[in-house]
Amino acid sequence: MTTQNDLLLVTSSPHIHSPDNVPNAMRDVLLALLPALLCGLYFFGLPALGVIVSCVVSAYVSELLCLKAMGKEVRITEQSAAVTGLLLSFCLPPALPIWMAALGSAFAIVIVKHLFGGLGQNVFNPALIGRAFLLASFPVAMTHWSKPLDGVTTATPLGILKEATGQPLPHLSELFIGTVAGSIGETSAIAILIGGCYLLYRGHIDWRTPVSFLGTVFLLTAVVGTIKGGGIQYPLFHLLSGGLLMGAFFMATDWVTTPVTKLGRILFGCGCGSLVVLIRLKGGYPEGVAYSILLMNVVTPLIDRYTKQRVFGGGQSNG
Amino acid sequence: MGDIIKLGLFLMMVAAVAGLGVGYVNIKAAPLIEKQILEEKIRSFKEVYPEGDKVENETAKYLTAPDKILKEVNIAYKNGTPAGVLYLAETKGYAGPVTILAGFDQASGKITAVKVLNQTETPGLGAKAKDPAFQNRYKGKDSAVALEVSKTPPTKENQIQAITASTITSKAVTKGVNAAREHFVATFGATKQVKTGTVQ
Amino acid sequence: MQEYLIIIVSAVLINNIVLSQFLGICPFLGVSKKLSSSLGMGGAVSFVLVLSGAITWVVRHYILVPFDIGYMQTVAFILIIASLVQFVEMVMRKFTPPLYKALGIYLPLITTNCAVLGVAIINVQKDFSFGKAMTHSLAHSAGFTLALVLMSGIRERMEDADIPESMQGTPIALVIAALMSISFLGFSGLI
Amino acid sequence: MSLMQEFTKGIIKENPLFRLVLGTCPALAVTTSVENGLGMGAAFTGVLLASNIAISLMRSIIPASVRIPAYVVIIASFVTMTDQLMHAFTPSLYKALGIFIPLIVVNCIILGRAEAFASRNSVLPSIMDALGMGLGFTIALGLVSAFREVLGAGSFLGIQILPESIPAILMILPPGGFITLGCLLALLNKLQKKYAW
Amino acid sequence: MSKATFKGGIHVTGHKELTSQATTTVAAVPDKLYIPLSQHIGAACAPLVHVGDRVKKGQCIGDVKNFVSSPIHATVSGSVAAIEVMEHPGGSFVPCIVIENDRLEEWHESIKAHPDPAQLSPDEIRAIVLEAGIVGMGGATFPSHVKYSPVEGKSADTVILNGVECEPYLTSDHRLMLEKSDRIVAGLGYIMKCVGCRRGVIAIEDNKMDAVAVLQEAARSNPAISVVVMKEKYPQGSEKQLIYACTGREVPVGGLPIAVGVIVNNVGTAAAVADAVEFGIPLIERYVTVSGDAVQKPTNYLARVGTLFSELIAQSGGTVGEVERVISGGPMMGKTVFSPDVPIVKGSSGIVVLTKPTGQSRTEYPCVRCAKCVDVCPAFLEPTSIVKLAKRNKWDEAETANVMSCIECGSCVYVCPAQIPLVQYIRRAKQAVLAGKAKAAAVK
Amino acid sequence: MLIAVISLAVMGGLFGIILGIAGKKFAVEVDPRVEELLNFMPGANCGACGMAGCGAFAEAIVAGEVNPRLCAPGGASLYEKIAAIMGTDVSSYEERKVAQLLCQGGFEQSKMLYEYKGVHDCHLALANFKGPKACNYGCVRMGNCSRVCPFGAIQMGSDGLPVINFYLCTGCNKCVVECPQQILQLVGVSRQVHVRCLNTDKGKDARPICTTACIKCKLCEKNCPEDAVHVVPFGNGTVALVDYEKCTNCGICAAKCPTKAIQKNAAISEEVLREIGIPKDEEPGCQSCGVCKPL
Repeated sequence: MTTQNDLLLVTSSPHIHSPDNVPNAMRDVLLALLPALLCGLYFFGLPALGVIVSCVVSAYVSELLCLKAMGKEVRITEQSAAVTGLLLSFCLPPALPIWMAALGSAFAIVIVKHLFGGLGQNVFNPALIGRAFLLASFPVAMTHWSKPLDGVTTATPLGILKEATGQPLPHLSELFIGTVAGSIGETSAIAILIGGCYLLYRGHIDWRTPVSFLGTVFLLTAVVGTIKGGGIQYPLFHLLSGGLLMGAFFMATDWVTTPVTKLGRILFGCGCGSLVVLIRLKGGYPEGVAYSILLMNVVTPLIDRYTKQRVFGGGQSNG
Repeated sequence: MGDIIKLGLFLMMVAAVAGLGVGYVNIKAAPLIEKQILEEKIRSFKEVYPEGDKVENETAKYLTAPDKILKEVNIAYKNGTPAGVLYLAETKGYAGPVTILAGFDQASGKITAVKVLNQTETPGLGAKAKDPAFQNRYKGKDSAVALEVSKTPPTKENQIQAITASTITSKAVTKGVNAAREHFVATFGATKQVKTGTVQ
Repeated sequence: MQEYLIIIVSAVLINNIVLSQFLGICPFLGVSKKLSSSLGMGGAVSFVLVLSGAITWVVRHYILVPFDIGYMQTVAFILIIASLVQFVEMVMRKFTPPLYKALGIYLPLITTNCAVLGVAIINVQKDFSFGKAMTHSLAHSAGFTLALVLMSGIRERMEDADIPESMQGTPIALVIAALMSISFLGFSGLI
Repeated sequence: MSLMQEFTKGIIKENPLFRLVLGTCPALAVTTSVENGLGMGAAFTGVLLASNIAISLMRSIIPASVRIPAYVVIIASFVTMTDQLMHAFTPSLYKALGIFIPLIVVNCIILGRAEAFASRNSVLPSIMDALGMGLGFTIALGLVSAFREVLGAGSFLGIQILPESIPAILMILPPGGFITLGCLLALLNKLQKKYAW
Repeated sequence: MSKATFKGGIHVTGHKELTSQATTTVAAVPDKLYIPLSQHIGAACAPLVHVGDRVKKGQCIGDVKNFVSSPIHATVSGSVAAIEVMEHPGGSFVPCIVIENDRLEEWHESIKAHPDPAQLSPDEIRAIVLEAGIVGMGGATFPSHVKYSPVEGKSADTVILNGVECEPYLTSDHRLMLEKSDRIVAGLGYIMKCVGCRRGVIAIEDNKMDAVAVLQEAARSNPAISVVVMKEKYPQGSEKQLIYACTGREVPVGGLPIAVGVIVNNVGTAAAVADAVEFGIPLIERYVTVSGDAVQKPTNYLARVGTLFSELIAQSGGTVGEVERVISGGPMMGKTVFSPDVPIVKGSSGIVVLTKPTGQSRTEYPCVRCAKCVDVCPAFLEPTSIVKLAKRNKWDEAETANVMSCIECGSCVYVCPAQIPLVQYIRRAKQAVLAGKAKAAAVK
Repeated sequence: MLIAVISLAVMGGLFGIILGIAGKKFAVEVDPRVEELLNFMPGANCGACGMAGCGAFAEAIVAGEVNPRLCAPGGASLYEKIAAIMGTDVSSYEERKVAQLLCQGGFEQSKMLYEYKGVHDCHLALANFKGPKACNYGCVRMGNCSRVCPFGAIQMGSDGLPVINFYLCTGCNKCVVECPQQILQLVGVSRQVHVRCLNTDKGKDARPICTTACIKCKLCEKNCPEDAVHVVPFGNGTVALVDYEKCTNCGICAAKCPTKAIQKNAAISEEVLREIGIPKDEEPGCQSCGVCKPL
């Protein structure tokens, strides 16, 4: 019997689909990261470029190798590996040796993503684990910060705050524009805000996560600020410094590793915020965004489990 | 009922034999262990104050009230006269307590040596406090001025360069040394010589 | 008060018994597949851990130390724990069958759970007072339950994940534990 | 099963750590350096050997209902002896292994062998079994610790072989233990599938 | 004026401009009509005619056996050519009465106008509705007389006429509302009388403001009837979501609208009720949209039940491009047929013919947990979690996750960036849960 | 030293007595045979026996409530062991059964009605016009049987039909229950001749849609020397069926069948089946440390 080519397609409804798909979404995230990328390149120059390129290339190569090794379909159009690589490079210091950056990126893709089954199935944010891995492995190199534009070794604003070394704290406007020491992609608040707003506009992220995250940090630091007598400056300083904005807009909103319910996202954001403040003020590290989000990643399955929505027509409304 | 007694007796016998064995080994091993501990202690005393020939624990005499940091005060004797003071101090480091031994020379009023005895700091970072390279930074510092930690190579005499990326550990060690230093200055300062007649 | 707080925070978060002290790994890997069973195991371990913490403290302070036989501590402690577990199991089975059904199957595993003996020995090493020893035991059992519950949440989610064949089972559980442990590094230096 | 087989089975086929996934606690905790790993393996083998012999000898007189407490007491006394001997003769190793020496008591391998093997076999096979299992465990610990020491500290048996800036400290921190063991297990799973021993 | 709506849902490109502006064409009646014996939810009809019999237009040719059932009528006069099993737009094979059209259009004797419809009692109206074979014309085809029958302990206070028509491409209700507004209002009056309630609501989406104006005008005479403007959002026309939007009441899980005192009918049903009550005409023709990017001239038709899809498509100038699928109903909830030679039934609101989509291939990705499905679900479910359970055959857990509350609106699939056919998995889970329940009941 | 011995001995004795008393006082009877049986169970917890798992099944056997034969995966070797433990007779146990697919409508053989797109699930595909194949009786080829098989015995072949590995198949009945078309049946392993078509339509309707359909020509019936195969009423029509009680595996009907709807397969040796045994559940729930054994 010959193959029949003239058959109609019978399938299940719905028969139309939004133009949304995974590759498009990844491309939007890359677009949203562009302002921060440009700022990073402008402020930190060639070394930053090296770190970024090595992260992205290493992520891409690891992804391809993993897919090959596991006999999975290789989809070139899908850029999630590039997103991971780029996000990781954004939270690394510009002067990091590029082999370390590449190693961290490979670790993120292989251990955190593909051992768990690949796209959509990882429990932890790969970029953040990559950063935590590098920080624990190469603490000296990972805490070597340089000044924007001239590359002189210095401390980050949060480092100055934590160590109380007597150095003057940078002005808020500097934090806003990004002319302070820090990771490649996180210094410029304005660039990140532009990217974040783009993602919000495109509907790829839910406003609940960044708002509850930043709101919690603001509230808690405002209370501490009032006690310490720092005024409004203090919470604003915390909001703008370190990787907080980057974390709130790009890491805590990662689809795969955060809760799926609306209430869950609010809890997730609040949890991240509280942990950031706890680590920054009481912990051993000056910066706690990465760890706070990772810790909430651990709790995410439980949050999902206990924040199930009330079904339509199923009794009293609570969300 | 008989069964129960039998079970009890059996377990009792096993326990007794086990106790016998352990006890026997203990009798044989205990002196060795004690010797080990003693030798270890003497070795560290020697390292911190090499010139002494006898060390006495005189904590009870010099620390009348329990101190938050200082745990032991040992006096090193040279030819029967007190020559140095060895402090055992414990401070809070990054991951847990850091125990140090600090030696002071009474004649010069200088730190003879500092040794980190116990710590649970991060390997590769704070754990480097055990490296001689770091401990030697305290050698020969004057006891008169408070020591402070600097992240960059020291520019002043009383500065100690921190271990890279481990300021907290460095500060913990320095804090212990400073506590010992203060006690040393207050008790054995140049004006107050060690009271004679304390030698037993 | 602050000392107690430090003991609690340290035991639950910083030096989590599973993720950083490596005690009780076997049940952590074995019983963390389902949330319900990990709650059961956590409950059973907490119960035995606190009870044995109390008894070992008493035995040490009123038998071992007065008679100067501190070196017998391991033998004495494990004897206490093994008997305690068996005794509790039998009592539960007889009098509270529902509770036994829920917790009982985990009880025998606890004898070889090094967390129980480990905590008892740490209590001795740190020379805790009775109150502190109890706080410490409680905090560690809370830390154990926390790690177990978090782990089981993740593993339930991983049930339908497309994990490479050779990674399935224990290997992926170990990798999850590693990543959890990395995350918990964030707490280091706290207090 | 011949005596030789009793010995070899513990090394590969029934390797306690890699195949049965027992004794994971010490395998993660003390494997920060090869020296510690091998030391632990030796102490473990000693205790296993002694307890296997003792239990095999007593197997006919132990009443079933107090079997477990009896085994535990026997094992615990051997552990205490080992503990004291190590304290006396190898103080630095004793310090490094710390709490994990007394915790050999609750290493499920020892109780497991007592229950599954020594209580059913005569002395000679029990000795072979203990030696095989001990060696298997020691090799496994050695393997794990070799990976961790080389990658995490850049040294092997204390000898520096990599420049100081290269090793990833994470490997000798707790997460490194989990990762190393997890990956080794996966690797062995894969090899097993391939060569099916 | 604030516009009523519900929580969740999606915005879909309507493509309604293709057909919404042109007046409805009366479709040519074909030579052969195929009338399926089952055009409603419930038991199939038993044929009352034999091959070779002559039938007249409006003659009852299939009778009901059960309460939940509805009779069928000949839609032309002619002779019965065959009774054969045929493809049915609902996705099954159903016996059909094939009538050879004699083009006489001779009405059956029983069809006559009622002298004074205003005097009819509720029970009489219900009997007429049953005889006229009226079913829900929005697509669910639930027999209307059943809906109007009193349920013990419950009474309706509101009748909502569903003129929302949220499915893309479809404009048949829109045209009906513009062209037969008086019939709709009259029908609503009879329905309200039949179920004994005083409030009638006609719900229309804000993309059909012309229909709103026309109906407001038509309803002016009856103060009990109001027109409510709804926000344009899919699935606004879903019964439970519509009730919530109009009245703020939530139909309980597993319950019917009557549980909250509401009866919902399609506007087409109301018009059919008016025709049946006043003129005695059974349901033999309906408004059908023929649209889609593969149709040459998208048009609205007034077509006889039993006309083949292919006939209407041919009347619209045939197809253009490579036809990939023919959908009975709208593209969100409609069903594909394997051949366009399938008859129009009482519930056929539209025929949508689509070409192969161009551009990016619709490959399925693993779920990336973006939770867009959770955000849009109008039933407040977690489609992604249910699908994960369904993939592992965990039917019990799927039931606890409220899989039975799914209305299969397809919003989740529409937004899913990973292109996962979530609704299909959910349908499978529902099937399995029902099968499990049936099995459990059988054991008892 | 003496104190050590005494105190430890006292403690040992004390605990021994307490445990002894407790053991007596709080004793709960457990039949040792349950444990013993459990050692021989396949441990797949497949539920073929209708119990909550192997443990529940073992308890039920000891209680004499169930027939050991219900454990399909265990096979004859298990029945023998159960018989040995329970002291019953083994001879009454039936022949081991395996699943047979009664459809040969692969891509080559059967005509298609439409192209199906969507979730590969037989039930879902059937919801649309009884499946994409023109034949309404055959295999839907979506692989549900393969997915539910706990033993990995069913793989989907290149022609779209499931291929059953009889050495792995334990006859647990899961696929038979799952198959919506009921074209999987459990048949004794020694049976070699099967009518592999359940199309009950008349020959003239069946032939055009599948080249290997049963066309009710009755050639099999006429040629069978044992009167073991007949075209019998089935469902809404008729179809040829083998009476396995009478069939002698001669294969004449298979040779005569014009559409090859009847097939004769190579023999499967029960000895081999028994030796291969049943694969145990990979994940070791028990870590064999032994502590959990009852006192």
